[in-house]
Amino acid sequence: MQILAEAEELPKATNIKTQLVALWIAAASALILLVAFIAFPGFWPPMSPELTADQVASFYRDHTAWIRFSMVTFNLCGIMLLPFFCVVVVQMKRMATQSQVFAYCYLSAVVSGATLFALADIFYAAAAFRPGRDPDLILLLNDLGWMVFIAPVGMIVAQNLMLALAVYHDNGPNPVFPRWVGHLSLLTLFAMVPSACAVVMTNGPLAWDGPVSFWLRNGAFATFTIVMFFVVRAAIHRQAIEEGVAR
Amino acid sequence: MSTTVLSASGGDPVAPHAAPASKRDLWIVFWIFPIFFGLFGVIFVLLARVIPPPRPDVTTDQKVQWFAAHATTIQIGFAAVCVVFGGAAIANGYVAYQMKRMSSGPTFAYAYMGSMAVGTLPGLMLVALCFLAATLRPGRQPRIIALLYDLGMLSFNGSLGCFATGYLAFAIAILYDKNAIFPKWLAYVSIWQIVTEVIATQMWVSSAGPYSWNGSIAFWLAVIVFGFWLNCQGICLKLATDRQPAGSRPLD
Amino acid sequence: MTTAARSITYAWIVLCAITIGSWWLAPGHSTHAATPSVAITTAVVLLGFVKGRLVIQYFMAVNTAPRWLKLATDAWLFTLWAAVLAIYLY
Amino acid sequence: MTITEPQQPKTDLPGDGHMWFMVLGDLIIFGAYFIVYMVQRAMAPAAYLQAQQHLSITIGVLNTLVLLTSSWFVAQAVRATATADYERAIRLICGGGACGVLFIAIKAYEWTTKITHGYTTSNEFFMFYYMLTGVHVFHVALGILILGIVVRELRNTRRRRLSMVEQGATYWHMVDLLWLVIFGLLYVMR
Repeated sequence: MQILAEAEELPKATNIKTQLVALWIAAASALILLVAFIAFPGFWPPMSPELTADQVASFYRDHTAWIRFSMVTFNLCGIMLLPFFCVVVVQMKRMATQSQVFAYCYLSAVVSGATLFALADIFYAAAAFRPGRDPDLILLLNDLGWMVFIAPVGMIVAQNLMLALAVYHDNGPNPVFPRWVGHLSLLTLFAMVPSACAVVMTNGPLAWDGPVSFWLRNGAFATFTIVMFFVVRAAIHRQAIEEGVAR
Repeated sequence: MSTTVLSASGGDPVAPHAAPASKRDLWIVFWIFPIFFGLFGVIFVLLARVIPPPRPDVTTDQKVQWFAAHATTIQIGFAAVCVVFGGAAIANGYVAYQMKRMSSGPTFAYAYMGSMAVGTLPGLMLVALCFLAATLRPGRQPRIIALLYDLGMLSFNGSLGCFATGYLAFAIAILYDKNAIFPKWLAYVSIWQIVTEVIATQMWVSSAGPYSWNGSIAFWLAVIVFGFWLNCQGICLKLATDRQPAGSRPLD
Repeated sequence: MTTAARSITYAWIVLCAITIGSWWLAPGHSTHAATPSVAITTAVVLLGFVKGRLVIQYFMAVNTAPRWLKLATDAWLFTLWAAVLAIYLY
Repeated sequence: MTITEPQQPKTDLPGDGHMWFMVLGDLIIFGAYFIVYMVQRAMAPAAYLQAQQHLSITIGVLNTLVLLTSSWFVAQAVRATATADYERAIRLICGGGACGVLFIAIKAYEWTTKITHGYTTSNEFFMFYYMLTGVHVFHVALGILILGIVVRELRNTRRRRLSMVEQGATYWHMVDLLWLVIFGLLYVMR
């Protein structure tokens, strides 16, 4: 995309540029988060909820450095994805044939969801802070970390529901997002809902180390976010061209 | 407090392109408000057992027994909360959206959205996590289970500031509004809510009696006032949705 | 001075007189230990009712207000003080 | 749409319905607090009476007189506004507000002496004392703010309206009314 020289200094050109910056911040952070994800020994394989307190404590003792590295990285870069979701809000507010109500509710859900996501790494990192702590307490922190990380999908449910409804109601001549984004959004939602069972199950596919609750949930979210990156980028380009900022 | 009243559409810019005749998007979001709070009531009263609250003045063993007696319903209830609690964000987001249509500027609409979005964590999710952690492993040490019991109940009933800020923002926005999105009395009613939140602070120092987290003053009166306020807010939200012209948008 | 303004002043004088009078009733004198007293409490309830009614009728100008408001305020006042007395005596 | 009707000359509702809704609701909520107080007191009358003795009736009476006088000022201000004597109304409301500030000052002094004497919320009677008077003082502070808004509106020749003054006055008298109940229940009854 080429920003036109004559539009360079206009606010609407800046609006396009800042959206792109937010997009690329999120992309860079996502890469770093991927590294942190790979670096956390507790994800390879995901720790079983059936481990005893002593096993969990010895896990934190044996892998302290890697746990600290990955959780500090999650702490630092996790919420850097937020600008990306804010770009989605900006794009939702552009949808012509609706009242913007979905955009506001989406934003509200994004903020609440982010507070929870910001909490998970704190439990893991606190458990790794003093690996010599009473194993029962390490187990408690580990449980809380896993539960917060996997189970509270409600805000993503709300987010994706609002996004899907917004896309379906955006039925003017120039939709912001293609219609299949709504389908994808709902599909992701349904893939993630079962992981709420992780707060109850200690084994099987729905436990927090199970293929549904862990791999399907996280895989769906990662895929959705990556696809949305390209979808949003294309939407920003269309916005730039519609507003006469770019060619 | 206004003599001159703009029509509800007075300040609403109409969407730049073709305006639809339908308000279906508004109604879909509106109905999430009563559905969510209905579910919230059912889950918290019948399943999760935090309303009416368990007693603060019991021994560690009694807390363990309480969890053991209600483990199944707590697990079902709070697992459901993990899925549906996004409804709170949509309900609050819709209130903020209607506040954004007021002539009182966006400041307090954003403040309402922000404080309520933050409040979801201490006021709703933390108790779910604590109780789920306690019921996941009934074999945990009793002292840890007792800690989770206290932590859960205190965060659920004792997270006051987020909501007090939200109510304050709500009241101020209504009082300055000349588009009559919500009636003035709803602002005054929100002042009661702040008062009950202030009184509920006493549950942090009182482990029995009327000011404890299950007390007649700190809990029951506050819950009755909250229930009344929430119903008023829901009804006013319905009326505001009724009056909003199709195709209109909030003010910038 | 209008009639309304004058009646406000009369109400104020009566209210202040009752308040100063209640100084002797109160238990907050350190000279002697207070004993429960049904008579004093009943007097407090009656005087509280009278004071509340004066404030509502003359200060809040409910004496010229619509009927529903008179009924609502009187109902509140009566219920409150009757309940206080009932709980005390019970 | 809820329209704030222009004040009809026939209507004799002081203020407007929105404010009365708030006031009646507030009275009911406070009424519930008073009932709970009485129920709790009935469970331990001797302990409550003994604790009541530590309240200073002189300060209580003084505070009541201050608040009654402030109500007199505000009620007269409504009459002055009704006769279009706005300057006098402003002076009267300022008088009422000053009494409100004095009330808070006396209350703060009373609390300070009580706390320094070791009467804290660990005693159930004092728990109620601090809660009821604290919430009441919150209402007084809010009332002073409302009176300030009324004065500001009265100064503006285009915005001075009787219903506005009446709304503020209704709220202020409610604060007075609630104090009279608190005074009777906490300071005087045995």
